[in-house]
Amino acid sequence: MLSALIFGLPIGFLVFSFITILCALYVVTNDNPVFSVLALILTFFSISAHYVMLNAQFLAVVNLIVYAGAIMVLFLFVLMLLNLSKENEPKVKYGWHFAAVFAAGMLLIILAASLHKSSEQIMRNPAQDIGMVKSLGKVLFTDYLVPFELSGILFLAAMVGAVLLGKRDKNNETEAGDSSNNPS
Amino acid sequence: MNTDSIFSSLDISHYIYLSSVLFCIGLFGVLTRRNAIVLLMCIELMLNAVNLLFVAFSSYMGDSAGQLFVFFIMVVAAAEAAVGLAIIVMIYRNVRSTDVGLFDKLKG
Amino acid sequence: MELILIPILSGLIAAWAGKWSRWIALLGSIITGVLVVTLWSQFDPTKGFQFIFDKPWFSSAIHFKTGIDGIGLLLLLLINFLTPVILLSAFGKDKQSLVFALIVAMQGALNGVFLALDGLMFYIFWELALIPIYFIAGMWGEGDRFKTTIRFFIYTFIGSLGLLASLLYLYSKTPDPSSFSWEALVAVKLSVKEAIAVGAGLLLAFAVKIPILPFHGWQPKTYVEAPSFGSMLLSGIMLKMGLYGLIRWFMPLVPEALSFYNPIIVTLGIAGVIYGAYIAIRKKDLKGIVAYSSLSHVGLIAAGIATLSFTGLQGGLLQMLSHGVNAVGLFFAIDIIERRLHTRTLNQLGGIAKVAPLFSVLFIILVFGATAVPFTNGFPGELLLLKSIFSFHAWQGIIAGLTIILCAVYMLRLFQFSMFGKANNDQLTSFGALQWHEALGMMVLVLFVVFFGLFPQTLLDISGPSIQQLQQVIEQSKEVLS
Amino acid sequence: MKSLLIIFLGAIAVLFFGIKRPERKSLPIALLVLIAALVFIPLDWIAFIHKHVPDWQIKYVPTNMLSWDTPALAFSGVLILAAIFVLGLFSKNKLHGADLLGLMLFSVCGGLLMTSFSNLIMLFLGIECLSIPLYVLAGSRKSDLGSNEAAVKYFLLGSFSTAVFLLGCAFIYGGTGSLDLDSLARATNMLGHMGIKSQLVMAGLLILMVGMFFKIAAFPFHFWSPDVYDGSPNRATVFMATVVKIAAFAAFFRLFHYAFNDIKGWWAMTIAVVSAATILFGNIAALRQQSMKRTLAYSSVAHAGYMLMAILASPFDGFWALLVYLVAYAFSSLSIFFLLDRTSNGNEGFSFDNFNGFGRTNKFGSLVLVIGLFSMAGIPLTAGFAGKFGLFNSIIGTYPWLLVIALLGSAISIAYYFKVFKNAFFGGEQQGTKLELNLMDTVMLGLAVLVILTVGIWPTVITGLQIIPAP
Amino acid sequence: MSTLFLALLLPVFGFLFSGIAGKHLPEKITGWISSLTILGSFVLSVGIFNDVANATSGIAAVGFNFLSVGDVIVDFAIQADRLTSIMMLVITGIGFLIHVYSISYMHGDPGFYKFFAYLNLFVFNMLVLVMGSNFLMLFFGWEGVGLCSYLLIGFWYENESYGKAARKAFIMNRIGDLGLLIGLFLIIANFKSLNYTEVMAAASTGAVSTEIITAICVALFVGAMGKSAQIPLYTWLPDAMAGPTPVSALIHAATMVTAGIYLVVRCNVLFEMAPAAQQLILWVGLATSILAALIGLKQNDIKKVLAYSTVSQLGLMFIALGIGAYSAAMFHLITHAFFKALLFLGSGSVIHALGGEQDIRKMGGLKKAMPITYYTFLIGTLAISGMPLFSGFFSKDEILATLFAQNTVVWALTVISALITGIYMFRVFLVTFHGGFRGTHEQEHHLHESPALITFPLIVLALLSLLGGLINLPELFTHNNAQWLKHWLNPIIGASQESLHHPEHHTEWLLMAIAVGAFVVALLYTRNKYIAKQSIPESDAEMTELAKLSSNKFYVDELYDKAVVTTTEIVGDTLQKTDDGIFIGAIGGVNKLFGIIANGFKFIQNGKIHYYLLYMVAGIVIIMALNLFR
Repeated sequence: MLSALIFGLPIGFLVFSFITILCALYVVTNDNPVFSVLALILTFFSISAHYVMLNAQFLAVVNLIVYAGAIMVLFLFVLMLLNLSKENEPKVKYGWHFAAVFAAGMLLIILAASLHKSSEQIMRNPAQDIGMVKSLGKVLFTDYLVPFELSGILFLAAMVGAVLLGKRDKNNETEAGDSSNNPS
Repeated sequence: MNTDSIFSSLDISHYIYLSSVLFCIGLFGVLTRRNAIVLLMCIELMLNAVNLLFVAFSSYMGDSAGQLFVFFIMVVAAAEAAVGLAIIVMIYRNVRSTDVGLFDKLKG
Repeated sequence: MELILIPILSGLIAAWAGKWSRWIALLGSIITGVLVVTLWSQFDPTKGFQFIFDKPWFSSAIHFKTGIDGIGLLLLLLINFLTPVILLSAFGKDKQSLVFALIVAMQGALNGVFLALDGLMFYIFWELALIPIYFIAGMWGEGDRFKTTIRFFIYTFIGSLGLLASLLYLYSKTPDPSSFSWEALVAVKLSVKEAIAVGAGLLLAFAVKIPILPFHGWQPKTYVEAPSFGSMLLSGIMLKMGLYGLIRWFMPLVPEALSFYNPIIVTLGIAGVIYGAYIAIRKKDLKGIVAYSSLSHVGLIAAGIATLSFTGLQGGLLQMLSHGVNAVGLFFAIDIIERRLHTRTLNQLGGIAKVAPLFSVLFIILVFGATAVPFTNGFPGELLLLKSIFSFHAWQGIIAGLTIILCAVYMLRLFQFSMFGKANNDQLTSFGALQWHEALGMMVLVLFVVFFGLFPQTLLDISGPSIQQLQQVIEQSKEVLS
Repeated sequence: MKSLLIIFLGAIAVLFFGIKRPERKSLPIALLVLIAALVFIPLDWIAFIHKHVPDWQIKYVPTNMLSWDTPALAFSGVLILAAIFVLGLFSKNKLHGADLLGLMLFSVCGGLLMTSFSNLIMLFLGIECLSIPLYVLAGSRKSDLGSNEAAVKYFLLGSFSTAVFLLGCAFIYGGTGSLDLDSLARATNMLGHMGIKSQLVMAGLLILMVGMFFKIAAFPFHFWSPDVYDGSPNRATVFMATVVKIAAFAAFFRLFHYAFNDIKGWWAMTIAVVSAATILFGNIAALRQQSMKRTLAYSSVAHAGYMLMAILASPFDGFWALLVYLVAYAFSSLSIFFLLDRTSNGNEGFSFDNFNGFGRTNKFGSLVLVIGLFSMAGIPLTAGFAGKFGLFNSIIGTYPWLLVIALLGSAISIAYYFKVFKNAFFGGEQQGTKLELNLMDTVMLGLAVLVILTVGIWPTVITGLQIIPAP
Repeated sequence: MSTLFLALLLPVFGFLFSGIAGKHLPEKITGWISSLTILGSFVLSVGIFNDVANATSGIAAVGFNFLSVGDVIVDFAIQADRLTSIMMLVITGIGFLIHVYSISYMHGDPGFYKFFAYLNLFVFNMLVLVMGSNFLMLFFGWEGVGLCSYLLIGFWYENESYGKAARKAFIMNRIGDLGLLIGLFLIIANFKSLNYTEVMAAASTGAVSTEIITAICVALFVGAMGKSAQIPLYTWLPDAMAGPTPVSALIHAATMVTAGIYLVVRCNVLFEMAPAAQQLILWVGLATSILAALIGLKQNDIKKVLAYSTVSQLGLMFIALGIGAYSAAMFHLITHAFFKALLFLGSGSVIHALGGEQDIRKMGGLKKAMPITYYTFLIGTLAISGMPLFSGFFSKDEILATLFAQNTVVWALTVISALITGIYMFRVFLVTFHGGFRGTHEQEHHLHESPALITFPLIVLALLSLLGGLINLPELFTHNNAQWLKHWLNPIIGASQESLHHPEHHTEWLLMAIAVGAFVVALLYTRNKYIAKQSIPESDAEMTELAKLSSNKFYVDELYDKAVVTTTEIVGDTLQKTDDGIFIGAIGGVNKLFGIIANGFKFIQNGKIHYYLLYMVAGIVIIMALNLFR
């Protein structure tokens, strides 16, 4: 049964799913944040592989560039900046792990149990080349122009915010945004 | 590679399972890790699970909206990560730690 | 309409008017009173609701609809008669302008309660009437006044929420176009179970306000700790809201449940009569005595009203007026004593009759009024109430009748220990005569006590036809269901 | 759309203008921008009405992403108005740079997206556009640990909820094949009529709902809100309490009423239960708070519980009730927070003692306090009552038990709202803080009180507006 | 008709005049004007008496409609029939004398004007009581006289024990009033009217069952018990002696306390239909009569003795009513009014002379100093003890004679009661007026006969006591004018009297002889004890057990105190505690409960992000589990 379940699947899916899950587990269990980042990058790579298998080449690339390239580098950069390479994260209690496993497991079971027959309900229309850069780009700049523009606002806001928070004030008492007159 | 070939032998529910597993792994990480940066990473993992699901649905149904949503999720995730890291850096300056467990003064 | 607006406006003006606020408030209050009297002169008891004013308000379903019948008119007369007296009682120069503002604002809100013919409007004014008294009790009260006022407020607020829930439920049952008007709500037919549930909500509001026995927890402390004019407002006027609600809203709205609720109300009312009386007998604080006596009296009124007989309703109405006047009078007298002697405890008083003969005469007439001695206003109402309860159930009537004994016990105790006997207070010599506003207020009350003790029928004639119509309404809606 | 554009451009302008200038200087620009945006709301409204397209949507843009129908315009108007009051009342003198103003304007942009989205992508972008500046605002007092903590909590929990929300979106997408409100409505309509119980849609719906619960801070997803409200600077707090709440509820309402109305049976009971739990939790938890700011935070949780009722109601009733309630809630929160802000000398916490003897020193201030608190508590003739009444009225027929709980909650809430009166009016003889109000404060507070009273006495000013009813 | 109202309202005028203007006028003017109003009333009463004599049905006057609610339709209406007119004469006549007496007696009291105001108010209320043409009017007067009694007992209000006595009187009266009120309700419920004529007419048709009429009668009798001080509601009357003596004479001897008798006579039609109620009256009356007489034996306060004697005599009247001898009861009521008023006023004269001393042990030998008081008091004593040919002799004899024919046992007991009456009355008389003076020197020095204003009423009343018997002489003595009162009252009680049969003449002579014998025994015994042996009543210490029991009024007061007052206090305190604890504390308790929950919530909200996350996940899980696996 189990073997049928596993070996009935395409080999690519199996392999990359395996890598994905393994790396993801490594991310959440490893003590060293730097290794976590690296494992996460690996996860992203395998997810990109999934994308490719799903014929979503554009997203596969974007995923690599944005996530693995930009975001993760940012993470690494911050880790290095703060010199957080290892062992400054206190261990949580064993009981807490159990609770977390239980909670996450319950959610997983519920999701899996509730969705096991869901594929029958989905209109299947496997198709074409929607995931290609060309077609996706076309949609993005016509139908999805507004959100695309608006994500610009988002970025601007995020940038301003990040700068605001990140910059070191000359005097330590900025009290930005509060009414208080006296230093806290 | 052709999606036909993938879905000819592969049910969409496998992707649902995979994404769910990934999401729950991320969730587990969120629940157990105390380093803010790692927490953020776990959240990114959860987002990726969602992305994978979107793409799978999108391909399965031949609808581009899902993939575009994923694109926007990525964009937003980047912005969010930037702000989040800025916040983490800021708190690190104040408490010399990124341990979120230290922040329990506001309560009750 | 103007009955509501004039007091509230004069209250607003008075709040900012500094030293003139007393006069502005009194003027506004008296003008309103005069308006009510003009209404009375044009009033025709045989017709139903009159002077209807009806404009859409909150929405098309919720109108600003006012009108009076005999029942409402009587209570309007009471309020607009008592409020100037209460203002007079507070007329000392030491009071802040806000006192007078709140008192007249209260008058306006209460007028709204008794004028309202729209369910939601009734509720709104019902709530509004709570606000001034809350501040009065809180700002000028004594003792642990915050605790007391918040207890008072929450009790009554829970009650009014019950009212709101029930009104809303009835409203949702009105046929399209749905309406909150009294007639529409009365016309709603409910199953007995629904009616009991809806009735529970309504009754909660009214029982708390009245207060009927197990819902009276707020009352004694509030009366005792509120300033005297606050106690007057509470006992003289506010209680009547609950009783009025019982007559006007509870009975006609859920006639289906009356056979379930009426025996309960009668029993609880009578229990309250005995309960309040026994505690009043043992109280040492003058205001405490009057507070529990109020519990006792209104228990009787509620029981009488719940008999749903013509006698009971008329008697209840009459007794509402009498109790209003008497309670205000008693608190007035207590206030006069307290202001001079700075105490209200029975065993620190005594011998006042010797230094203040006029005061003692006025006081004793009020005491007799409260004791329901013949030829005072308390008597006819109590007679009718007891009669109706007796007809309702003979033994209950007899138990309720104990009130005439117990009431005598505590009222005479109140009067004798404070006014007669040896003087126990060194400030007694400086008791002095009544100030003009005190004397005026007391005398007006005493006149009322004596006049309507002799001619209660003048009042009863106003409300008689209206009560008959109300009974018909109740009977009809009962019939339709069965 | 025009409002959105104006605010977006205005935000950039404010940012540029504000470089190296005190924030005070750029405030007028920000206010002007907001007012200009506000002016376009009624203009758009009239335009919308007169075009009178029988369908509720008018597409300003061909791409079916935003739809500025009348409900959207109404919520947007309230939102912008609230933002104006936040900026106007909580203006700061000594700060450098207009960054925070700019961020707030960006956040308002996000809010506007949330009121007018017609695609889940837009909703997502709106939520993020609203939230990301807020994470920053919450942490804007950089050296203050409380502010830091608020920022971290808000950010981490917010991101987490975003992930949850997206998971919901993904399932919905899988179940219906669409992200667009119209198509969603069609799909759910079909599901509803055919009686198919799609597990994917159901799961997605619930997870989506959880995401929204987080945004509006409903039990048990509210845990962030008291802490974040408490730790954030006052201005950020009041911004969250007003603008964010308005936007979140507008979005919630829009999403569930437009897209999922036909499968109401799937989700209504959950919302009812959550609403009840939220009301009870918020009110009871607020009872024992020492800090008034926290009390208000919990009370805002409770208010969210009330407003959830609007989601349960029929679209028409629910809309008006929610709108009135939002107005009431926003304006009363604004005035109370303002007084709290001004009476907290320096920053020694926000205890109730701040108001000691307040009534003796400030006549106008106490009027504002009384009316604000009355409105919060739902006393008649204030807007709070009109809102509560509308909500109660809209659910009485379907969920009487919820009404009972809501009323119970109201009664509980009296206990802590009126605690302020104890300090302000019933206290001993001590002299309270003297409010120093400049002209603008006075005018704005006066306006707020006026709005509360007007809506309370005569709610038809709002409910009498002509709208094109939702389908 | 207008005379009726005038007679009724003249005292009101007196009341208002004394109450409002009296304070500022000299005592004489106030006193005389208010006395004259009563005199005017008396004169009018005489006129009415004349009118009534000619009309058998009585005359009526309707003032205004007092109440008409449902079946309670009551007019403020008065009437005068033969019974009323007799009562009016007694009330206003004695009332006038006592007013005159009071002018002197109350001289110099700071509350002089108040006293007269109250007295006038009392007369008014008493008139309302007897003149009312329906039960509610009766009730008005009934309560009103109770009220005045309260005011007058507590007239010297500085003394707290007086105040207590006043309260006791009022409250005990109110217990009776409740009974009366219940009777009223029963009447309304069953007869749909409160008018005497209508009720009596309806009752005689037999439309209402005997059980209900019995209930009505018992209820009315409870009222009468309270007002006329019968067991168990008699203890207030002796205490009521705290009031000024004229008050005791007027209210607590002559008029108010007889209201119960009046009520029963007025409702004789009803009582005749309820034999069970009559039996109750008979036995209660008998018990009261004997108990009060026994207590009277050992009292040393002159007014207390008289008070117990009043109770005893009222008991006697009720005995008469119990056997249906209404005219005999009325006869005794009238003669009793004369001689008891006389005795009280006489005692008042004595007390006045002694500067307030009321203990007979500290009196003695007053005969010389106060001859008029002495002789009038003697007449009173003889009258009450049943000295032949005095008024009391005839009225008692009438009762005893009728009684013998009905119930010999009761008769025998009543004779014993009469004997005891003679003993204690002579005891008081002899101890007070004979022997040597036992008071202080100062008192002896001041001893004097009272002024004319006091002695004049004494003389008038003495004459009445002497001759009062003439109004109802038994047939034994005269044939042409016998039983005048009985005939006079015939229209009212005629129907009830027919069943009553009198003993034969020779039996009657025998009975009379026995009564005289009892009188003589009493006279000789007391003469022997207090004149021959010169003994004075012993002090408390040297009493025997039985005497102690009597002297302490059989401890009934203490019993009541324990049973009622203490219980009330305990109940009141308990309820008070309950109230504070449960009802007032309820909100506190709820508050605490919510506080505990709130603290629980605070505990949950512990500030840790991970916990929050866990709660949220739990929330998601629960929501999904509940919804997806329904």
